[in-house]
Order: sequence, then C-alpha cells, then structure tokens
Amino acid sequence: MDDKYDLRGLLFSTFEDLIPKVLEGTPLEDSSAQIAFGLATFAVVNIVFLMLFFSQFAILWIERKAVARMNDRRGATTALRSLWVGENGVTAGEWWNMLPFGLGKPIGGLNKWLNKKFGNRDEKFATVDRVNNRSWMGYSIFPGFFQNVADGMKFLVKEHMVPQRADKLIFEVAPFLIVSSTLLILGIIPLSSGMYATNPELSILYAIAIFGIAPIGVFFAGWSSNNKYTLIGGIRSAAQLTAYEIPLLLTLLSVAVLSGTFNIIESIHFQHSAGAWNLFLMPLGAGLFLLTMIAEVERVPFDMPEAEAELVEGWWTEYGGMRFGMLFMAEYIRTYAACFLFTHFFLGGWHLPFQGLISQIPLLGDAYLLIPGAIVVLIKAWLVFLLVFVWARFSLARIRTDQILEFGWRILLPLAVLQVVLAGIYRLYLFDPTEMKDTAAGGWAWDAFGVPMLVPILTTIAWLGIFVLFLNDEDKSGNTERMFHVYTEKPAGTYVPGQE
Amino acid sequence: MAQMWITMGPQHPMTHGLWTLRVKVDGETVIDTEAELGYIHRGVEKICEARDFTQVTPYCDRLCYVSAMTWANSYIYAAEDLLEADVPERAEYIRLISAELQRLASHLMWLGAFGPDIGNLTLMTWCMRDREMFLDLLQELGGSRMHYNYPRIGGVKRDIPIGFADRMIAKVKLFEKRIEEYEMMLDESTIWLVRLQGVGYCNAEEMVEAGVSGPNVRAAGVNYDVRWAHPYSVYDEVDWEPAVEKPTSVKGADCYDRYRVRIEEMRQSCRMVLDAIEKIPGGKNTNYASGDEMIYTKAPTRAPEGATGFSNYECTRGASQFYIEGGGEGRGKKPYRLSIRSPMFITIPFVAKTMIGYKVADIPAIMGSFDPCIGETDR
Amino acid sequence: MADTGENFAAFNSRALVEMVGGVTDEALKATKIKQFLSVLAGRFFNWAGRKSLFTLHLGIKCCAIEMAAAATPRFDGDRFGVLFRSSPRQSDVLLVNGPISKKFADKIVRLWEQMPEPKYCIAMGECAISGGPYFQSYNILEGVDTVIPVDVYIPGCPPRPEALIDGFGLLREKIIRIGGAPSSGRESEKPIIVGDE
Amino acid sequence: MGMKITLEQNAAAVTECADAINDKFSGSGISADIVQHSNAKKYSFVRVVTPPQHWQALAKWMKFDMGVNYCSMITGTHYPEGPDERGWGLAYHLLRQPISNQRPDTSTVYVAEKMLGSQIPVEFEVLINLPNNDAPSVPTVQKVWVGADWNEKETWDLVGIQFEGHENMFRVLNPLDSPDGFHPLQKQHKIRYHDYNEMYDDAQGFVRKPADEGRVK
Repeated sequence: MDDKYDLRGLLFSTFEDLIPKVLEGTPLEDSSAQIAFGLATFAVVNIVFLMLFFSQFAILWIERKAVARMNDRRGATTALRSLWVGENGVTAGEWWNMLPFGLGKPIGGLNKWLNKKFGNRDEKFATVDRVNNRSWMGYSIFPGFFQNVADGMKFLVKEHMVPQRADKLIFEVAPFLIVSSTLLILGIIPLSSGMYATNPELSILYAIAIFGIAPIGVFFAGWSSNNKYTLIGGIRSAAQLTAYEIPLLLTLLSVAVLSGTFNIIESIHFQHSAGAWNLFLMPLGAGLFLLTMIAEVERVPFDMPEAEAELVEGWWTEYGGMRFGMLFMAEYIRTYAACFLFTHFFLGGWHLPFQGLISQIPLLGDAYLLIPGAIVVLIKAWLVFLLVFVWARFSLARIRTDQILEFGWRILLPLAVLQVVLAGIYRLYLFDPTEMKDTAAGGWAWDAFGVPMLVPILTTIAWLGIFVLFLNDEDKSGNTERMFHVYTEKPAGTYVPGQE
Repeated sequence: MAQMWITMGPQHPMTHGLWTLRVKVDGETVIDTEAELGYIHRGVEKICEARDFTQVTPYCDRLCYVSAMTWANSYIYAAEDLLEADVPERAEYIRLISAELQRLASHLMWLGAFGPDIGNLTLMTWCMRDREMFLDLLQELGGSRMHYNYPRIGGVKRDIPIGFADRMIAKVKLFEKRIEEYEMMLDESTIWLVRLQGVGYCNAEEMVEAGVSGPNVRAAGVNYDVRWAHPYSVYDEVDWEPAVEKPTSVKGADCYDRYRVRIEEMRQSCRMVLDAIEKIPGGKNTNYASGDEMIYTKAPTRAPEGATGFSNYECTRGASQFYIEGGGEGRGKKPYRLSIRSPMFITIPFVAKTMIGYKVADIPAIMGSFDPCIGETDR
Repeated sequence: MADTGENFAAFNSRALVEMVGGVTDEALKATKIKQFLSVLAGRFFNWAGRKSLFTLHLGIKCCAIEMAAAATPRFDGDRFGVLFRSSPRQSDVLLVNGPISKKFADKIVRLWEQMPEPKYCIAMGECAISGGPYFQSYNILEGVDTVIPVDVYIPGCPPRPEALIDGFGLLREKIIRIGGAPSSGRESEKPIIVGDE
Repeated sequence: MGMKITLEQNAAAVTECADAINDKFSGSGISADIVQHSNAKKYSFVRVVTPPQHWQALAKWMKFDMGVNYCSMITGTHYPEGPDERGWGLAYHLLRQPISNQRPDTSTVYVAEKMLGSQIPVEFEVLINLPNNDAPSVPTVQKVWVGADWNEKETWDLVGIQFEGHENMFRVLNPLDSPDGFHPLQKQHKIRYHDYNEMYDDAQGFVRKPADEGRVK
C-alpha cells in the first residue's frame, strides 16, 4: 500500500507545472519538460541523501552511548553548548574582531549572549561549571551527539601521511573505491514508497553488486600500505567477504523468490498485500541475512580483519587524516545500509506492524496511518542496529579467521540453499494469490486449512523451537576438541608438498 | 605460501607492556617465534645497592605494578631472613589479607586485559570497575592506589582502620556474586569457548622443566603452591585450598584451563580473606598505634658481611624469589647484592615457543592466558 | 613548475588544478570571503580538534594501568572524547606513561614521527618527566623531553586517573590558545604542569 | 583449614638430600650442609658449595637422580676486593617440586601433611666461587634445565660471568648495541649522582640533561 506522504509526486508535479510557466518566452521553452524532470530528480535525490546521511550520526551516537552504558559508564557527553563555552574559563579571546565586512559585532554579540544565557555562570559557581562543562546545569539535548561530529571534523585538519615505500596510487585509490561503492548503496534505499532516490528494476541485484565492490578496495588498501599487519588484514578480509557473499546472495534470492520480484519496493508491497512480513515467513533467512551482514561489514564477532589484539588496526593501520575518517564513515554507512536492507526485506519497510487490524479501528486507525513511512523505516533501522549490531558488539568475542571461513562454507552455505528451497515451496504450494489485496488492510494470502495466517505462525514457532534446541550449550567439561578446531598434529610449515 | 617474519613490536595492543615478539608466519600459522625483552630495563638491582633496606621496598612495589603488595611482601621476607627479624602474629594476618586483596585486584586486571585480547571489550570495563573496589580497600591500608610501601621489616606500617573489616566483608561478598556474572557472560558464550579450548597446550613437566610456576602450572593438574610447599605467613591457619584444574587433554593445560584456574583462585582468595578477618588476633575492629608491638617489632638495620637472605613467595604470576647479600655500603646498612627472580622472565620465552603450530589469531589468546607483566620481567 | 617526469601532454590535469585553484584563491582573497571563512572554520576545527583527543594505546609501566583506569566506569575518559587508538597514524596525543629506556628511545621517537601533524605529547608520571625513581639508572633517560617535545606534564607516581583527565583538560586549554600549530613551533611555550596553579 | 609442610617433614627431607649429596660427592670438594632460614616459618634448605669444574656433573646428578626439576634463579656477584679465590660468586637456587604429567580429566591434589619421601619439596642453594681474575667462567647447565637458559643469559648480560658451552648467548636486558665489556652490575660501575656524573660510554650518544641547577622542571 503506498505511503500517504509522496515526496516524489509532490516535487515532480510542482516542477512540471512551474518550470514551463517560468520558461514561457525563453528559447529553452520546448525542452522545459526535461529541465523540470532533471531539477525534480536533483531535488529528490538531494533530500533523500541528506536524510540518510545525517541520520547516520544517530547511528554513531546510538552505538557509542549503548556500548558505554553497557560498559557501565557515561560515554561521550559533548554538548552543543561546548561550542561557545570555551575550556573551563579559558576562551579564545575576541576572535570575531578579525571577521571582515563588519560581521564581527553581531557574531561577538551572539557569542556574549549565548555565554551569558547558557554559558558558565560566574566565579561563584566556577568549580560546578568546570565539572558540568558538558551540560548546562545538568541538562543537555542529545548529550554526546556532537562528539562524533567533532571526531569526524577533526580528521579534516589532520596531516595526510603516505608511507614511504607504499604503492602510492593504489594507497590513494583504495579508500575512494570503498567510500564511493558504499555511497552508491544509499542510492537505491527507499525511505518510503514515495521517497527514494532511484528505483532500478532489479534493485536487489544492484545492492548486492555494490556491496561486492568494497572488498576489492579493502584488499587494495591492505596490500598497498606496505605493512605486514595490513597485508594479513587485507587477505583475511578478502577471504571472509568472499566466504560470506554467497550465503548473502542465496538469502536475498529466497526473498526475491518469495516476493516474486527483484525490486525492493515491490517486495515491500508484496509483504503488505500478502499480509505477513518475510521475517515470520523465513526466520532462517532473516538470521542468515544478519549473520552474513555482520561478516560483510566486519563487526565484532567477525572482526578479524581489523582485530585490535594482534593486527593493531588491521587493514586501515596506515591510514590517517581524512582518509581514515572516510573509511570510518564508510564502515558505518555499510552497517546502516545493512540495517535498512534488513528492514525492507524482512520487516515490511514503511508498513506499520498490524497495520491491517489497527487501521480498521475508526478513529485510532486513521491516526495510526498518518505516521509517515520514512519515520517508521528510520525507527525500524535504528532498532535493528541497536538490537543486532550493537548488542553483538559489546557482548561477543572475536572468532578466529579459519573458524569464520569454516563456519561460512560448512554451515551458512547449506542453510542458505535450504532457505531457497523452502522459499520456493512456500511460494508454490502455500501461497494463495487470489487473496492479495493492496488496500490499507492488506491481504490474507497465507491462510491454510481455513485458519488465517497459519503458515507464518507455524513457521515462526517451528524455527523458534529449533533455535531453543540449539541454544543450550553442550556439556562443557566433556568435549574439548571443538568442532571448528583445526589444530595440526604436525606444526604447519613443516609439510613440504610432494614428499609423502 | 610466503613465509615472513612479523614483528609484534614494543607498542602493540597484544603486549601487556613493552616487549617484542617476532613471529615467523606461513600464511596464518605460526612457524617460529622469538621474544625480545629489555625495553623497560631500569637496573633496579643496581640502584638498590645504593639504598637502605627500608628504602628498597618502594622499588619492589614498582616491579610488578599490578600486584605491588605481593612483591613488597616478597622482598620483606627476604630482608627479614637477612636481618633475623621476627614478625608478630597480627602483622602476619594483615600481610595475608593485603596480599590476597592484591591478588584479587591483579587477577581482575588480567581478566580485564584478557577480554580485549579475545575481542570482548566489555570485560575490560567491568573488571576494572570491580578492581576499583579492592583498590579502595588497599588505599585505606597503604595510602595510595597502586604502590603502597606498606610492609616493614618486622611487621607492617600501620594497623587496619576501624571500619575496614565491615567494608571489606561487604565488598568481597558483592564480588563473589560478580564472579558468577563474569562466568555467565564468558563460559556460556560459544565464541569464548571456541577461542580458548584446544589452544596453547603445555603439560606439567614441560612447564616445570622450563621454570614456569604459579597458576599456569596449577592449570595442568597439580596443586603445587608455594604457600603450602614452602610455608610463610599464616596460610596454614586460614581456610583455603589451592585452585587446581583438571586438564582435559593428554597434551596438558590449554588457555581455557588457565582461565578457569584464575577464576577459581579469585574465589579462593575471597574465601581466605573472609576467614582471615574473623580470625585476626586482637580483633577485627581494633586499631593499634602504628609502632605498637602487636603489629611491628624493631629489627636491626645493618647486615653483617657474609649474611644472605632468601625468600620464596607466591606472587600472582608465579613464584617470585629475592636473594640478598648483606654487608654493602654504609657499614652494612645497604645490600651488597640484591637479586630478583621474576616468574615472567622465564615464562615469556617458554610461551613464545609454545605458540608454534597455532594460528596468528591465537597469539594474544595464548600470551594473555599466561598473564605477562613486563615491569617485573625487565627489572 | 618543475616538471618531474610527468607525462609531457601539453596540458595535464595537475597544471589545470593548480591554475584553477590559484584563480579562485585570488578571487576569494580579494573579496575577503576567504578571511571570513578561514576565521569561522578555524574556530570550528579548533573546537573539533580539542574535543576529540585520540590517544595512542601505548602502555609502558604502572602509569599505563592508571591510563587504563581513566577509561573505565569510575573515571570515564570517554566523556571528554578521549579514545584509545592503537595505531599512531590515527592518534593525536602521545601519552608517555613510563620510563624511557635507551632501547626504547629511538622507537618512541619513531612513534612520535608517525603521528600526523597537529599532535601533542603528555608526559605522565615521574618516570616520563624526569626518570622518576630510576633517574640514577644506567639505562633510563632523564625524562621523555630529552627526545621529544612535551606539552603537558602530569606529576605523580602514578598520578591518579583524575590527574590524567585534568591533564587532558589543560591540554585542551593549550589547544584553544595555540590552535593546530605544528609541534616543532611550540618550544617557546612555558611547560604546563598539572596542579601547578 | 589450610595445609602446610610440617617442620619435621622438611627436616627429614633436607637431611636425606644433604646426606645423599655428601655420600655421592664426598671426595671432590663438594660439600652439602643444612642451613635454617630465619624468616617466616624457619624452614631449612640444603646449601651446596662446589668448585666450578664439578658443577656440570653435580647438576646432571641432581636433576636426574634426585629429581631437582626446577631451576629458579642464578645470581652472579662481583667481589673486587675479595680474596684471590673468591673474586666472583655464583648462587644457583633450585627446587625439587613434586609435579608430574596428568592423565586427562585427573589432577593430583596433594595433602601437605601426608606427603612423604621424595614428594616433599626441598630448596637447594648451590654456591660457586670463581678466582679473582677478569674472565670468570663456569660450565653451562643450559642442557640440564631449560629454565636456566635465560637466567644464564641475564647473568652474563648484567654481571659478565661467561658460561662455557652456552649456545646463542645474546644480551637480554641491556640494549643490543651496548659496548662489549659493559656489564652494569660489576662494582666498578657506579650509579649516577654518586660522584660519577656522565653516563657510561653509551653507544646511542644520549646526552644527559645538564646538572639540575634551578632549571624549571
């Protein structure tokens, strides 16, 4: 069901009837339709990109505060107020006098007013002000939000160093390869049915192809920085990403098979009009998607390429200054994109939970439908980020590289194939296309034996049972040779091929 | 596959302190290793030859900076052997309590550093938060957070403060519940078990042959402990038993056993401290003046020419030993020769050799499980 | 413009970039917009530079444990934007927290040179200030300022984590005063010592 | 209740070891006697004095016959004013520890009071005196105990006593490029500010700060 707020429709209609009137007498008149289309697309793309990019800082803030709170500490508390307060009494003097065009006076006045109103009070409260320099009398809106802004902006003024014997061209190209391919993903992520930058026909294939480019950039970075740590980090990340690319593809193939389309927006429409989100139809697929996405963006359980412990910083050890800032941002954009893709494929995009039932209620239903799709998508993405990526980061340890690869090839791949088969069976036998309804109430396509919604309910319960079965660990004292253990009796390196 | 030497240099997150581990790597597998120490060698043995016997204690605090109290006690026993000083009963109890509290703080620092080695960053903050509890207690005794200069030749500097006993009991009881929280977070997580079990095997005789001691040997199944084998202080009157682990493979103890032994040792220390505070002669809520004969007996300050003093003490990381020869400058007020045996100085080359055959990612796991402290290694 | 082995096409991209850059620079300077932007941007980047002081994860001796304690729940350094990075390329502050032996002297100078330019050095603890209890040793340098320039001294053996956080506070006060001046030009500054006032 | 090796057990084990050494090496200048500590629980240990040439044989015999399986410390000392036959001293500290390999899932839990005979841990102190010349040397025990390897390297590095037959001898604690004859724990080296102001012939040319006359520190 289309979202009520259609940004694209609004902008395209205004530009279509505004531009021809503006270009009435000018020679460009006959091509005014193309110009209107161009300007409208430019506006929509910019709005969507800025929304996605600046909600990126929310992701950084959620992560830093959640990890800090879990570590039992306060985490970053830099407040907006620290811009004009200066360092406990020491300020930068009358810097606004150096401003040209007489702009010094108003900015100086603004600074004084802010300091008087929201700054440190006076000598009497010097120590109290010094302690809560982070907030004004203990209150601060978004405490710590500006810490990430400061971290990002500081990298702009750092010196850019290139290691002497590094392969300079590839050393410079690698970060751009990673950052550009990451930003391209944001192009196809729709915020709601009417708010997206582009909607290519096969957007699922496009997303996976773009996700596949970054590993090359990572390997280039690792190889070109002429440092043994980065070389091992680069090789590890290349191996890990290829190992987890295939289960990711198969999982998205099963989503496409289930929804019948390769387009993200159509698969969201399918989820609503069929009545059940994919999460309940293919919980195994959802789990696989999250696991492979965590490995794809190299976060903690699969953090081996930038393993703090033995590889210093992994493949980005030699990057300083803004290149490191961009790589740091690119890693978070990829994580954010992963959360968005999970929301669209498994949590029904901009549709509200139980939208079918609640929209029936006369008064409350209409209010419920008034919530804009973009807000719903953002909140879902942030919750997925908090509950999956950040929670895994502060509670799990790192798996070793060979264990990651073994887990990827031996366990995730067969499960992904099983999921594709299941999706095929669901689509062919358990799906009833006649019940599809594209109304606000949504359809009831997954009934079985007369009981509405029986198929998703049974699947979810079945997979939860399997999950609990595997949850309790086997008796620890008994076995020591864990299944992932590759300990060679004869130390490696002593085996010379060809000599039996 | 190309074999290359990687230098895990002095500044490296894995090395707890400054030392270099050169690793020959074939792909991901370690073929050969070489340890290089001496980055913070500061010649404590040479400086102590120009210090009086009581002035040497601060240097021994700063040897292994994470378990300062145990090292100061170790030196004091050697000095008492040299100067023939005897120690009152209550002072021995206070030394036991302060040493065991320091052992708890040191094991917590180890667990806090071991977590990030394996990748679990939350462990660092949790363990350091609990360590602050014990630092507060030791601060009441010694006066500062990390280096206390607390034991004296013939007793202790000052008695335990009035409310110390109740605060300590409350904090140790709270910590015993905290250990369950750690175990729930770590032993239940398959990733933690997969990274630690079956990694870093070394059997008991191989370790003793190489001079390894302390919890690392008790992880291989023998409950040998200097506290009962060469007894000192009042460990025989206090209720405890050495923590020992059953190795699950014929190849000896792996990283998981060493981790389990230290968790068990934390419990033993808690049990020991709670029992010792009840049995302390002179009552737990009394506070004697600092020179009182209940906690300090005057000891001679000069050592004759040929006299020697030796002490064998169970520090948190192994058996630390001091050997002092009397008759130095100032007519014997200063030691002629002070020799310090650091358990880690011999364990680190041995551990470097046990890493051969495992993966590069196992290096921090194996190294961290032996709890290296470079301050004492380089002296 | 020295042509260092570039391709000899009559008109290459580097020349284009420099020409365009030069022209716009002149225009901006003429209309004083460049001065307006540089003053405002200067203040903003100064704020960013002092609010996020990434410290190098380098633990030498006992002060390293107090540095670690400063990052934990009781004395949270993260509140002030102090994060411990393990690569010198990404850190701004070199926190020297132990005695510098002769073996480690040229390695710490190398670490200092590997850090990108607006960098600061804090000497934490007596050993880093003047060799501390080991000033008589044959193997220890008398303080880290024999080899690298130091901005803030934190006395104490070991200084308490609050003193370390106060040291970062004084460093921020110095940054707001001198801005991102390169570390070589700061010799004339009076040494800042924690607890001096 | 905690456990401990009682004084009787200790006395029995120590006398038994001392007698074993004295019978085996009675003629060749090796003598073992029992000395009592005067700290903590006043336990006694075996002090063995041996000439340098018999040391390797004694070490092998102690290791394989008496089960002294733990070499903990080697201390070298320099006596410049000492008599001719005692210019340098070496003190080896060894321990007999009742530790053996365990079968999987088993652990031996000793009860201290019930240990007897060769299980009881015993402390040994082997003293070797070297003549007062400037090239002291002792046969190495690197092959006997692995633990002695790095101890010998450290003793050579700091005190300068040569260990004949020790492979791969390199400086462990001092910088690798410190000058050859420089062994800091020898008595002719003084520490700074004790009427000995400039640093040693330091290879890396670090200039010490000028003496501290009122410099803003």
